[in-house]
Amino acid sequence: MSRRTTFGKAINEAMTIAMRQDPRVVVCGLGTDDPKGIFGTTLKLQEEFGAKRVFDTPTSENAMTGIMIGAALDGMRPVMSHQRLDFFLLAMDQLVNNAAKWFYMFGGQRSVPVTIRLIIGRGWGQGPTHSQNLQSWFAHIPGLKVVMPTTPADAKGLLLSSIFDPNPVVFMEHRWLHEMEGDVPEGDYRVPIGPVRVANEGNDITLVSMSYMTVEAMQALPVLQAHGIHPDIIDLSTLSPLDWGGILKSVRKTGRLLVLDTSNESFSASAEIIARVTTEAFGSLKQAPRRICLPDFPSPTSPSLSAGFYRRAEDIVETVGQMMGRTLSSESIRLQRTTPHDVPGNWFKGPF
Amino acid sequence: MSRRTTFGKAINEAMTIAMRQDPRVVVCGLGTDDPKGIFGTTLKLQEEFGAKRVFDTPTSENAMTGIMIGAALDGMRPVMSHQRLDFFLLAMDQLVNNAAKWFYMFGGQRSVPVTIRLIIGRGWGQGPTHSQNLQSWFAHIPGLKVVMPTTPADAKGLLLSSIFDPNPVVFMEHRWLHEMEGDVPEGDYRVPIGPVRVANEGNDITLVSMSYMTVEAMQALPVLQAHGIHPDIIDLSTLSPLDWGGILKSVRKTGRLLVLDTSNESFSASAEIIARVTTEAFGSLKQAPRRICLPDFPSPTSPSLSAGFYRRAEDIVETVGQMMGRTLSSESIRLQRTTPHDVPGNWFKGPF
Amino acid sequence: MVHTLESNPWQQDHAADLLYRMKWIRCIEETIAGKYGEGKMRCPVHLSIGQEAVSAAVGKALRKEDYAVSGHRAHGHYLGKGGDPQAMLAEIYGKRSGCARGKGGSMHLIDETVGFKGSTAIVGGTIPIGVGLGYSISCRKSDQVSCVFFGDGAVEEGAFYESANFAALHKLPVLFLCENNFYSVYSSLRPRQPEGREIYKMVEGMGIESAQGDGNNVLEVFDTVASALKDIRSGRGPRFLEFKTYRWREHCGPNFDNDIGYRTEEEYLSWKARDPVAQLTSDLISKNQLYPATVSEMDGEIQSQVDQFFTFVENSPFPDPKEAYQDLFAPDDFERSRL
Amino acid sequence: MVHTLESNPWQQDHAADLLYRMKWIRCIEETIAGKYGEGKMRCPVHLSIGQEAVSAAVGKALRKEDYAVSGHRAHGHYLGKGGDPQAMLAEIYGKRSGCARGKGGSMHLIDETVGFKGSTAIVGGTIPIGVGLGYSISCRKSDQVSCVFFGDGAVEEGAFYESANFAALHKLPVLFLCENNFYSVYSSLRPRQPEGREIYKMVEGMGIESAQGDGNNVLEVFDTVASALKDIRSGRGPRFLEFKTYRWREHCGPNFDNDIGYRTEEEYLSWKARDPVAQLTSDLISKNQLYPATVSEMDGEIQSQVDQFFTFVENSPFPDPKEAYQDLFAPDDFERSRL
Ligand SMILES: Cc1ncc(C[n+]2csc(CCOP(=O)(O)OP(=O)(O)O)c2C)c(N)n1
Ligand SMILES: Cc1ncc(C[n+]2csc(CCOP(=O)(O)OP(=O)(O)O)c2C)c(N)n1
Ligand SMILES: [Mg+2]
Ligand SMILES: [Mg+2]
Repeated sequence: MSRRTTFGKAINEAMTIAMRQDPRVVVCGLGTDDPKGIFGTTLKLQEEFGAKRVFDTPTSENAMTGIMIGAALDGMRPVMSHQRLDFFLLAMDQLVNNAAKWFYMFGGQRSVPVTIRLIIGRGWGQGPTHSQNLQSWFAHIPGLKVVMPTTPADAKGLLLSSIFDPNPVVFMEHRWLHEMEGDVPEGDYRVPIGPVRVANEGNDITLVSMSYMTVEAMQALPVLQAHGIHPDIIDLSTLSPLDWGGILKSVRKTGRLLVLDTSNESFSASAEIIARVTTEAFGSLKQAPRRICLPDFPSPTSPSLSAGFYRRAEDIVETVGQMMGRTLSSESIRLQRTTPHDVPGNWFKGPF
Repeated sequence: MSRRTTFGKAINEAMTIAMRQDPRVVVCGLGTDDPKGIFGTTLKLQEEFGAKRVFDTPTSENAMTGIMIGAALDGMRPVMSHQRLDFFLLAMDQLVNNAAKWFYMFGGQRSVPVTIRLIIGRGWGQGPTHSQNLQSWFAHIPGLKVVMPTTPADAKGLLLSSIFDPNPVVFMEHRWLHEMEGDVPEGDYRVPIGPVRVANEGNDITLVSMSYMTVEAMQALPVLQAHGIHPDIIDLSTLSPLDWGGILKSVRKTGRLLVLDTSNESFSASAEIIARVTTEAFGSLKQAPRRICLPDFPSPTSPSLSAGFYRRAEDIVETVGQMMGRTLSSESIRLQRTTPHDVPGNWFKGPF
Repeated sequence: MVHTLESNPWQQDHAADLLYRMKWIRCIEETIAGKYGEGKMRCPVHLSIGQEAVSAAVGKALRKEDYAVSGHRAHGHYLGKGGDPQAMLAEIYGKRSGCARGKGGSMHLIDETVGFKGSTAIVGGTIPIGVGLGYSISCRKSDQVSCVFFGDGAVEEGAFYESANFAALHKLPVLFLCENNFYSVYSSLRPRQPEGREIYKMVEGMGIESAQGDGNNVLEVFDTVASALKDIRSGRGPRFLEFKTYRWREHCGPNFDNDIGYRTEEEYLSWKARDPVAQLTSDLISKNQLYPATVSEMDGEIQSQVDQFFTFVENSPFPDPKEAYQDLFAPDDFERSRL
Repeated sequence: MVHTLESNPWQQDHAADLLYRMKWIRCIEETIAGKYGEGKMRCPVHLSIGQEAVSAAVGKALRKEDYAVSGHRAHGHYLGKGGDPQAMLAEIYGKRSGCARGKGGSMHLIDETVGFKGSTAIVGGTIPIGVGLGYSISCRKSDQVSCVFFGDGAVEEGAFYESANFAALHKLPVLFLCENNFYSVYSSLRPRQPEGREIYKMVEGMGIESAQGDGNNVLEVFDTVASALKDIRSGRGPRFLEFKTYRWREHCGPNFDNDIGYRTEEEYLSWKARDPVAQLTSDLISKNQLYPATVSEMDGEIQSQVDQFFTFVENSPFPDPKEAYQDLFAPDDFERSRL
């Protein structure tokens, strides 16, 4: 049985189910038990599970990460939340030197079942240090699993799998997804970490996309279809370990690759997708792969500067058109937009 | 005028020259003034320039980075050294959220002329947390310059340019280079940050390499030449901003690309090289690009595990052979090696 | 035209000057709060309404050439230090005349002409920066001071501790200025710091002379700060001051939020009763050091200036979208030589 | 065959047992030092020779089910806690029978069967880990204690401070055990910490009951630790203990390095005169609690065991090179269901 709910509520549901099922699951992070409950995702958890298992923390990102790793080494399954990925830069030592390596560097004896939720900011003047997308960093580290769901169902199913995965999982939530709705199965629904999600099937071009960019790709889809272009849209709900089979199969079919990345272009995850596809399926490529990413600049704050900074469905339509040798108009998408460029929807009242 | 000296001494020379020239240059980091002087690179500096400008620090990587950023904002030109890159993971917040962004996020008013020396470990059982190569992380961050010299001359010339660059520079030194000798010009010799170094000119294949891997490439060179294969060897002495022109020119000439990276393969800098070349020079490529990197595992400690872990000249010869449709023997290289696999040379007595 | 904080008509009268400075900050922030709902200030804003005493007193006690850095809640610190109000407001509105040219928004204020070296959005992120400024000052052997503003939450970051250690070790001319407003976002001190532990006492243990004071008593704050600055300037190393105070409105944004459950209306009212502006006003009036009419004059004078600021800023141009792709790097020697 | 630390023949005699434990650690490390030059232990080793009192006493005072974590200089802590010596030596030799199967080397020791949960190579990196173990213990409402070993240098990391705050806040069953040996690599305390500031006093200010002691007096260390553990077990929160001691040999490696200039031969000799092993031995002999012959017997017994360990380990197989590519991830449910 499934019903419609939002991405944020699906996350809340996943944690609730996990905590009911396993007393070793604990949830912490700044604001976990406050009235806003991390964009609604942690609401009611403390009421149901008590202050020992659901708790607010000091503003000590680095040690708190290590502390939860320590708890995980004793068999607990902590879920930590950071309202912005950017704050978590303080904890890279614990993540990379301890969490990612513990199982390997102690010879496979003791793994670290910790899940770290990182929220990626965008819009409403979040600016340079509240909107970074560092998925390529995490994916570069052997020993970390990196998950980036786009749909509410994946958010729930992958979070449950992450919590019960014996390894450290970096679970990345784009802030613009929290209020998006979708069908979400009830109960202990798990989506395996690994396989890509095929969001649309087609034969003409492969769009490999991730997180919020997949929403933009789905907005581009009807326009492309209207022009008779049928893309495979592959959503990288798991970025690491990556399901290369799923991507290669698609590119071998379509011969064309366009990668959509939420981060700054250079040295981004998109580079790995293109590099791997090129080294492994060079002969299948009909033309040069392309990518749509953010420019190599920090995100500016002023709405007049951020307006052109983010890439959207319009850009996807135009680029696909170029790749297919067609001039496609994205006018219809532009006309459909009813909200300013710097908010995800009219529900968003700022400030974060 | 130039004379032969080592990479480590060239670094020491660069700092000495910079400090003589500009009283705003200061040098700090753990062990800066101790008897070992960070593998010899900081020896004698405190004697000449005093304890206010050359100093040891508390084991506080994060704040020390911020403190030197603060000093740089007041016009100083600090050079910080970390005996291992891995320790610097504690300071990602200051590097990424402050140093990299300050000039941009305050509208181009005040730049951060700080140079951060990071030493990459390898061999003698350095193990998982003393031998990481995170250049792709730094290169992904807009606002950072990333420099990785291979030759003693570049070490000197690029360090002087880094110190006097108005922007933050991450200066990466592979530990296996410190005792390597080369011709180094005297005096205030500067090498611009940016242009690649062409280490060998040839027409058959483009090897894009970085740091210590270029040493391995140069060891492979005579064997390749003996088989009539003449590679372009392009040393990425600057990884960011990257001299794409230099790489593309070469690939357009040779049609073949092999990237040599010191890091774990997935989501590494090698991916960006292949991705960018493929997107921009697809038509010139005669075959799929390839890369030689570390496997996607932390570095193991035991010599029996590390023996096969690192990629060397032999692997380069074999891969180039495969790309050229030839079976090349790397026997001669293997026979030439007079030191165990886990030390850079007989001068290396461990432990770091 | 408009005059700056330093040239206000009451500057010769110490207490009235402090009152003016507090009102200056209050009026600007109240006007922001009033207009935020228009949706033209499209970035997070953290108002310091209720906490103006510290900003006003520290700003006055510091010299113009002294440095200051701050965090997300920096309007008061910036304005108190003499920062250009129009440039701040323009920044919040995302205009090209913003102090950071629209790149940074409310959480990234800078006015180097008055020594305000920058505020940033990562909690605790500028504490080491401020200590580094102190290190640089000490290299130059100047008698400037570097003042670092931060909150009770920032104290929990390791960066604070590491910075305090370095400042104490090198006896740097740094004033650590902690505004303890009892909350970090919606979290009281309870889930963050051990009960009964006083922040200033802990810092004393780190090797920095420390004191605590009433952050809503502007005259007291001024005296405490002035005396600490004297010590610092005389080469006696850093000082740490903790002032207890209270933010009136929500953590981020223009509204009141005492109803949402993390704190009580009573608590808020008890602090509102100790409004630093009202307290000083009634104090001065009761002592006949100030006429009620003067207060009105002051209010009118400030409001009319502030209105002019807003009018100017609202009519200022936005940056060209292309400017998003400028100023990533300062030009290096090679680039300069090519120009 | 060989017996473990817990089954040593002198275990019934408290002082002799402590002596045995110190000698056990000393003998193993001296043998490492003697053989390191052979080039078969191909990883950095940080010897704790001179510092055995703390390892021996804490190891004895802790229960087997208590946890311990440590850093780069962990041989003593691991052995003191009862860690398998062969597995440690095999790890240093890079053998498959190593406690981390050759993946980690000297700086990555683990023996979960005796509660030694791991030591790592990043200074301060396991301090939060140890506090997290304490948090987990408190969730289970067990009366275990988590002991965190670290040095005077690690105290400078923000991670230490943040961890101390959390442990104090939640009154976690954590013993912070700081061995202050006055050096971090070749750096004395002078360029690292303010003069005259005592570490344990600073930590007291953070809200953790703290004490300082002579780290070379094994009986005193034992008593201090035992009493702290009692407090901790009774739910009175974490304790911080600082023991002053001295490492005899170079920071990393088997040699003496008093000649290279960062410390003096005199300083070393003054500490050598306070050798914890020799002190206790002569103390016990002078009080007739121990016969000189027993000491020789002990030495002989230990040396012969240690020799056996080395022989075994040197003859143990190396891991297969393929094992470098194993154990990156523990199998998840989906993988397990496929098996
Ligand atoms: C490293 C980091 N963690 C978390 C946040 C989210 N955050 C923004 S403001 C704030 C509150 C900080 O409290 P305090 O230092 O007391 O300042 P106040 O808001 O009370 O002025 C927090 C936690 C952040 N910006 N940076
Ligand atoms: C984060 C980090 N910084 C620096 C180092 C280098 N390092 C290795 S051991 C050590 C000394 C630490 O001193 P202390 O904590 O007193 O321990 P001791 O060596 O005296 O036992 C240092 C600085 C490291 N391993 N990790
Ligand atoms: Mg606060
Ligand atoms: Mg020490």
